[in-house]
Amino acid sequence: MSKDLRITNNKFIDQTTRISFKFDGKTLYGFKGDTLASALLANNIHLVGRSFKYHRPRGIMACGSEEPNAIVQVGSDASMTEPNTRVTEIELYEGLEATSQNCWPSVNFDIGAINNFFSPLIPAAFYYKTFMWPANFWKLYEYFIRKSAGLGKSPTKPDKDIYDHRYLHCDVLVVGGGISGIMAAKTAAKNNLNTVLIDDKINLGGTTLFQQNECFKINNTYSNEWLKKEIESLNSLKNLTIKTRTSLAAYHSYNYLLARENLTDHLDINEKKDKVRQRLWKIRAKKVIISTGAMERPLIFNNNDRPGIMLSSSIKKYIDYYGVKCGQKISLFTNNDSAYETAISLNNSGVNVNSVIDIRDKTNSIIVKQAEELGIKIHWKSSIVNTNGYKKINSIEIMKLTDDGAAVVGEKIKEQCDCLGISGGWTPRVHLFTQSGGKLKFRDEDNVFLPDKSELDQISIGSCNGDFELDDVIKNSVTLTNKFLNVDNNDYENLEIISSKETTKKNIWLLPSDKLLSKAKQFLDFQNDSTANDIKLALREGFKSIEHVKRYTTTGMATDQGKLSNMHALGIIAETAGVKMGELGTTTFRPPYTPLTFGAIVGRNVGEFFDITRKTPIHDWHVENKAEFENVGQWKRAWYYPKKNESMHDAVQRESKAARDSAGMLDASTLGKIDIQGTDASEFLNRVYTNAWSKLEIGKCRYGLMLNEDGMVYDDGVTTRLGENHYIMTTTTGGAANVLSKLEDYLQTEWPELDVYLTSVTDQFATISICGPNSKKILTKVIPDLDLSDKEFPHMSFKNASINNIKCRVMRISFTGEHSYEINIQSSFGKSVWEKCFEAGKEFNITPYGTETMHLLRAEKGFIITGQDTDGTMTPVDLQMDWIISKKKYDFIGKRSLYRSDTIRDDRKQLVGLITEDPKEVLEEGAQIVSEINKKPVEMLGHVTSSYFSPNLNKSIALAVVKNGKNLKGHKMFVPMKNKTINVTITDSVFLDKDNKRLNA
Amino acid sequence: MKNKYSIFSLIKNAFSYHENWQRAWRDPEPKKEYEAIIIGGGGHGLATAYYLAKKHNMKNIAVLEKGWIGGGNTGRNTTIIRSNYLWDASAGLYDHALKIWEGLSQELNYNVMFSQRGVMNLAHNLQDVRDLKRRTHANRLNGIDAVWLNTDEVKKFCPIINTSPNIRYPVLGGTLQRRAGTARHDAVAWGYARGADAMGVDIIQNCELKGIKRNGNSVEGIETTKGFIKTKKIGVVAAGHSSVIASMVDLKLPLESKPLQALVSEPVKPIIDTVVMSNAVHAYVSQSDKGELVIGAGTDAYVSYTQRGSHDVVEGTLKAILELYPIFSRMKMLRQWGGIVDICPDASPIISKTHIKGLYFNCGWGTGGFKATPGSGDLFAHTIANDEPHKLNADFNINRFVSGDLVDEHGAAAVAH
Amino acid sequence: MFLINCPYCGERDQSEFTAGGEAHIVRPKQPTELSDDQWAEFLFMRKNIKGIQFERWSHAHGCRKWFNMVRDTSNDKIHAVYKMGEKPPIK
Amino acid sequence: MLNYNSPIKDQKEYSEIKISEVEPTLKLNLRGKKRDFITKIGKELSIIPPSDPNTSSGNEKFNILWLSPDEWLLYSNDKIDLKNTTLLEEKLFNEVSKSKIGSIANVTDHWIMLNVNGKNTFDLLSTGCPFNFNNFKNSKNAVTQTLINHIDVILHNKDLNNLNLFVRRSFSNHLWSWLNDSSRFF
Repeated sequence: MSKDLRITNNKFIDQTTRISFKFDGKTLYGFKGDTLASALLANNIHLVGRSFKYHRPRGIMACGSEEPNAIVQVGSDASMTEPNTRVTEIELYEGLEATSQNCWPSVNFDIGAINNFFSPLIPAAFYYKTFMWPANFWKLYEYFIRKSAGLGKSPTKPDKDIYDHRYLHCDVLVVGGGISGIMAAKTAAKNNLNTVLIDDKINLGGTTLFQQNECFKINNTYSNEWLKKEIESLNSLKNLTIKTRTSLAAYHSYNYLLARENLTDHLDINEKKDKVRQRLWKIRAKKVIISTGAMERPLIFNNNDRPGIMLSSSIKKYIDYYGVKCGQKISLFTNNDSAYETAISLNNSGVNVNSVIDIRDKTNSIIVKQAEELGIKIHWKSSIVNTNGYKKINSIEIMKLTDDGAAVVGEKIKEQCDCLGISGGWTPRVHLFTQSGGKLKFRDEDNVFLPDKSELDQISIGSCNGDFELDDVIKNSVTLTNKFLNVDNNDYENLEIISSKETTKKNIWLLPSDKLLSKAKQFLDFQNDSTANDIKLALREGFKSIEHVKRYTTTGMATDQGKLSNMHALGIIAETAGVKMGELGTTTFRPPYTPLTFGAIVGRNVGEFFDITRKTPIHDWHVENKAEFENVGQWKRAWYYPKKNESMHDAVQRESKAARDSAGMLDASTLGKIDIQGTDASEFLNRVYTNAWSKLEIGKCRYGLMLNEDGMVYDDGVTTRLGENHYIMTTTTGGAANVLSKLEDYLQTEWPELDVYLTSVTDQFATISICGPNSKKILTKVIPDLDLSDKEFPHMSFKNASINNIKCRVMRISFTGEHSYEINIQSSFGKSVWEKCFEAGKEFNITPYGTETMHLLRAEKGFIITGQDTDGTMTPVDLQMDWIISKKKYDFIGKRSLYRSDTIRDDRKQLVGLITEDPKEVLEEGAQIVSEINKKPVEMLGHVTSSYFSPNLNKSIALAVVKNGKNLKGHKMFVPMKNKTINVTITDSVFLDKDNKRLNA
Repeated sequence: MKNKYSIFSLIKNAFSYHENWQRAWRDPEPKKEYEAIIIGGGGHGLATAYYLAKKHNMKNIAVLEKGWIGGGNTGRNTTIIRSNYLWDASAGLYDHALKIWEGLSQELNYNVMFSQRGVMNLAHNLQDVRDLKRRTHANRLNGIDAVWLNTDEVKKFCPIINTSPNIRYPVLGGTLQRRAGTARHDAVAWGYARGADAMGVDIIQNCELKGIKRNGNSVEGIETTKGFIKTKKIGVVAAGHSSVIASMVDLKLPLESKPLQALVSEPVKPIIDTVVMSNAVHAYVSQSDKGELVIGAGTDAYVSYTQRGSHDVVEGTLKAILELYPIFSRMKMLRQWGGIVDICPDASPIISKTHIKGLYFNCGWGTGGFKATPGSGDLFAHTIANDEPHKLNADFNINRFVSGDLVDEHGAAAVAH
Repeated sequence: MFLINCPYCGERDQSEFTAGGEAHIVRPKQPTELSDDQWAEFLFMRKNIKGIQFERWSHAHGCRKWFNMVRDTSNDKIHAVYKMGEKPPIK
Repeated sequence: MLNYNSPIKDQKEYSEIKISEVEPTLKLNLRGKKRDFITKIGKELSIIPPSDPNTSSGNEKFNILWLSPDEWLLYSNDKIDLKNTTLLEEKLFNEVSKSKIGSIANVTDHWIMLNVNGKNTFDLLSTGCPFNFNNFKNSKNAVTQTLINHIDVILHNKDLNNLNLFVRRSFSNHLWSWLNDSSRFF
């Protein structure tokens, strides 16, 4: 690195530890504590990027998150590379690789710069006005536009890093560890408030940390030394948690804030591995103190975007904090006092300051005096009308301003320089305040928006609240904090503060030039290349609101979200339209404050943790026996059990046949189970199901259909009466949670008078269903002492039993139409009982089957599956289940809706069966059904809801909903597929064992 | 007559340093009376005005906007345009819109950047597959260019999707509509505004509706922050605020206004050149011409007019994005925002007369209104001009909530057994 | 994320709750007596107020109790919560 | 003989965190609004179901956790002989449900009980739980129902940095691996 740009006596950078890094392929060196920005500057590299639209050379401009120009691609590994990263926020580490973006072939020679030549042709929003002919060419135009747009490159392989979340609840959150934040945090913690202080920098202290200037003293010591002691004193406070490298991303209502802590980005490549890269803190604070400071404004003048033109305060930080000279011959351009701090710092570090160009008439604040005493030349009441140097500024042109500041006069002075510091005053960082819903007020004297009313328990202190001078910052912060926390901290009473006072204020949003304004290039949004002329064009074309201008010119929409440009945009709009800035309002600042990685937002909820996985008590057996699984809601359900290289079709055919020929077994544990007790249990069921329940005998089971109030089928299942006031209800797997909360809702809000208690017992029981002609024989082996005779234990009834002294409930119910039983045993023994049944069934070739076979078997019997054969638009009548609607009952959920003018129509879509002309042809589920194929537009009468090849009927069968279907039995229909038409006939929806003989076989 | 936009007008104006461009639209004070007044200067409202003037020769009309045109959901949405809806009524409505989109830039002489990059809906479980295939078949028979893709074809069409069978909810296939795509939201509002203004339509911004004056059962005019304006026809296209306006005439609508959030990443070079939606895992994404990933999140369950939603919704969406696109983990969220969407119980819109003569409502577009903008405007204009619906919006009347003849576009209830 | 004061469990994060829409829409005692219009009014029509709204919430992941909330939908400020069956504390 | 089968056959140790399944303990869900319900339970178990929210009561044998104004979870401290889980259930069922003053449901296997202890216990939970533990962690026998990584849990604060966590069986496996994954970073 060029030694002459480093000053040696520096407290913050460890100049003994040299770090090597790569920029655009070139190996360079910096020191521990450097940012990539300071290291590049120390290597005399200003040019790091090209602008978005004109590809103009752009250099480092700032030293923090407001940097608009210097954004790079970090890393080259396809999975670890990161686009659009600010060099000012990258801590230097061994092995860092960074490359310039948006330029080709290189940042020094960029073909895209041709755009700059065409710039007269492409003013703001030009694309709305062209690329329209020929019409179908937009695709082509767009292809090139897209290629030229974008900045960095997305990774192309999955991220290897780990991200994490942590919830944090505190009494007081202080955002920003500058002087006011530090004092506030100390005050809070000392008063036994559980306090958290966060700052996005490596260390606390803000700009005061390196403010060593005669004009800023506290109790006769330099402000930085005084603050150093304050920071040390924080360590002793046990109620205080300090988080550095932690940037506040979003401030939501109810004092819910998100902060991103960087844990490994600053580490050497080899140290990063297996550590959490970023942690997102989800903070819930009782009170929030915002002390986020202020940002320096640029000045808007002709060619103000050249590499080497930087914010004055940044130049100061580079010299005072990083010990880096941004140039050897530096000029400063300002409308306020702060540039003189920079001048003095530079001077003290032996950097030659050409001159300060100040748009104000002479002012006599002590800091200006100090600068003059140091012999620094000042051009009063002057402006820079142009700058020269393509890839790096080499000279500026200075002229006198007229009294009204609207024009420049007199001779043009040319001044050589290799760096220009600009200072347009300060903008309070009110972003978080507005994010939280706070309203802003405008202060005319120095054109700043300040926090006004807020809905939340929060305050802003320090320069983000409009205090820009040391004594104001301290005095007001202390008063505000004490009042806000309702404490009385006198640590900071009668401090002796020396602080230079700014005596003259003057601001010109758009500085005049000797050039015709419309010919000049005054940049506002450096990254998006929007200029003052673009703003004026927008206004000329009738875009008046700031939101319109912003969108039309894209000002403030770049990755810096207009941190540096928004105020000037507003200012120029106000000046041009002749309105007061305060009345113009401002654009809304939206979260996040600085761009936030998707990874941090998602945390560890990736891969296996993307969503919950629920498993049945018998899950392991299914795995051991090579089941394929189906995702049903969050459940993993056995789908089918393929034997060695058996296809799904073959497996399902085998399982289905076995279940009807001999015996099959199904893990039905996922069905929802709700225990219902209470004296009004029966009445409750009467109200929630369509059918009647009062007369159901104890020990008997009944199928129930549940509707929504809109009359549409919602859920179904078998409910068993266990006792006088005791039922167990089963629901669909996916419906379980919703049904329970729906029932609770009715109980608590509509029918509080009912004495009913609902308890979910879904996970208490493993449910094993054994079906088929041999099911009885098998169950006898498993539960010998249970009388299974049809007389004692008929279909739709239940018995208490026990297996090896473990109690269980056995229901004789069937979803397959076969003679079958359902064993409900406490989950811990589910697997064991399953294995027992499997053993007992071996001699009968008992076959475990999964959800697919279950679906097939029930379809043979025409049993519906809610959600598959219904879609929220089917009533029980549509399903031709009129029998389940009690005519006697006065009311039940959804009853009234069944009698609306549309729901009583006779020609609604109704559930029917479909038989294909070719019995081998299996219809596609979802296929549409029509009566005439040649009619255009063809009228769709319905669709196929379930379709299978039935091994037991040896033909294809399907369930479908068809308009007026119940009156069309025997009619021929067509199922038009993409490349053929399938002939079908409408039939009854029960294909097998219409008279239910098998139930008692 | 406005000067025409073209490459030539750009060159011509370049010589005068773009000093001579005309206003895109005037900024008039409201007249005493209008033939009709459209409440709401979003895309739908401006389009309605445009077609009233263009097709129904109603030129003495005004569009009332309480803020700035296009500042509501038009400027906040993720600009997806498609017509692959399930029911005939919806398919008719949305495909009508899609056909207009295809020639809109030329029609308006304003580049709305309608980009037919295709929209793909993914299936993640067996019921998804049934539902999406059902939709694909219905679309095909309705003349809509939807095709079913198996997992490999999905991968081929959009290579960055993680189609591994080992992820939590593997991609089992998807349905693709190639004519679908995206457009530039602001341009739609501005283009219609410019077009309507050229035909004499008054676009009145920063003017809020305060009340609706009635004589018996017909409207007589409106009270606004700029005074009373006489009119016999009022078309309300106020999206999230529809219920607020309805309450001015004691009308209740079957609507709930909920927060809908969206976000964009920082811009990057082209990485995904189509639109991919996944209802099952709740994520949809496209890439803007500027290079930003445009990502739509879900709605919150509660009513809110704050244009802010809860963080969990955003987290849930990005979770799904990373499940499908693990390569985006290091991409950064640049900006996040919310809109207020008015949702009907059947997830279909209302374009309808009301029992009050001269009062018309166009609302209930929920999360998907942008795609319908031109069609919605055209049909609403027809309804207002003729005091009766066009056959394409006849099914979208308010009365369907009484009869029960809903147009349920939730898709299948997806209750698993 | 709201911070909701469950009338039974105290202050909890919004993620523990589910929203149940407009409150005090009593299910008609005799639905069969109603016209289609009146039934539709109960079923679908909502005030959807901008401003002070009375609504139902459930502490779904806590005590599973439903309760009422008074919330200003124009700024999401929660003014009060009260148990089912109780009179609204605010007019 | 039937084999007992638990979804979690493991216990793990990390820096200042220990996680293990505690099985098998008897768990009953108690529901009731009437006063006689409270007194009856009190009589049968010599523990009064707490009426204060988020609290528990107990003796050497049992704990009763407040779940809602009319719902409690009873669980035994000792591992119990599974064959007898139903004895107390039936007894209470007859006393309460049959005598129409409430409801009793056996949830022994519905809930899996984990024990988490060690200094980092609450930091671990805070990686996925929005609940504010600041007061909870210092109040012995405090109870709360909340979410950990979107999974419903009941937490019973037994002692300083030592709590019992109840999670539904079908979720337990997932929560277990999530807790373990999270523990790696302490």
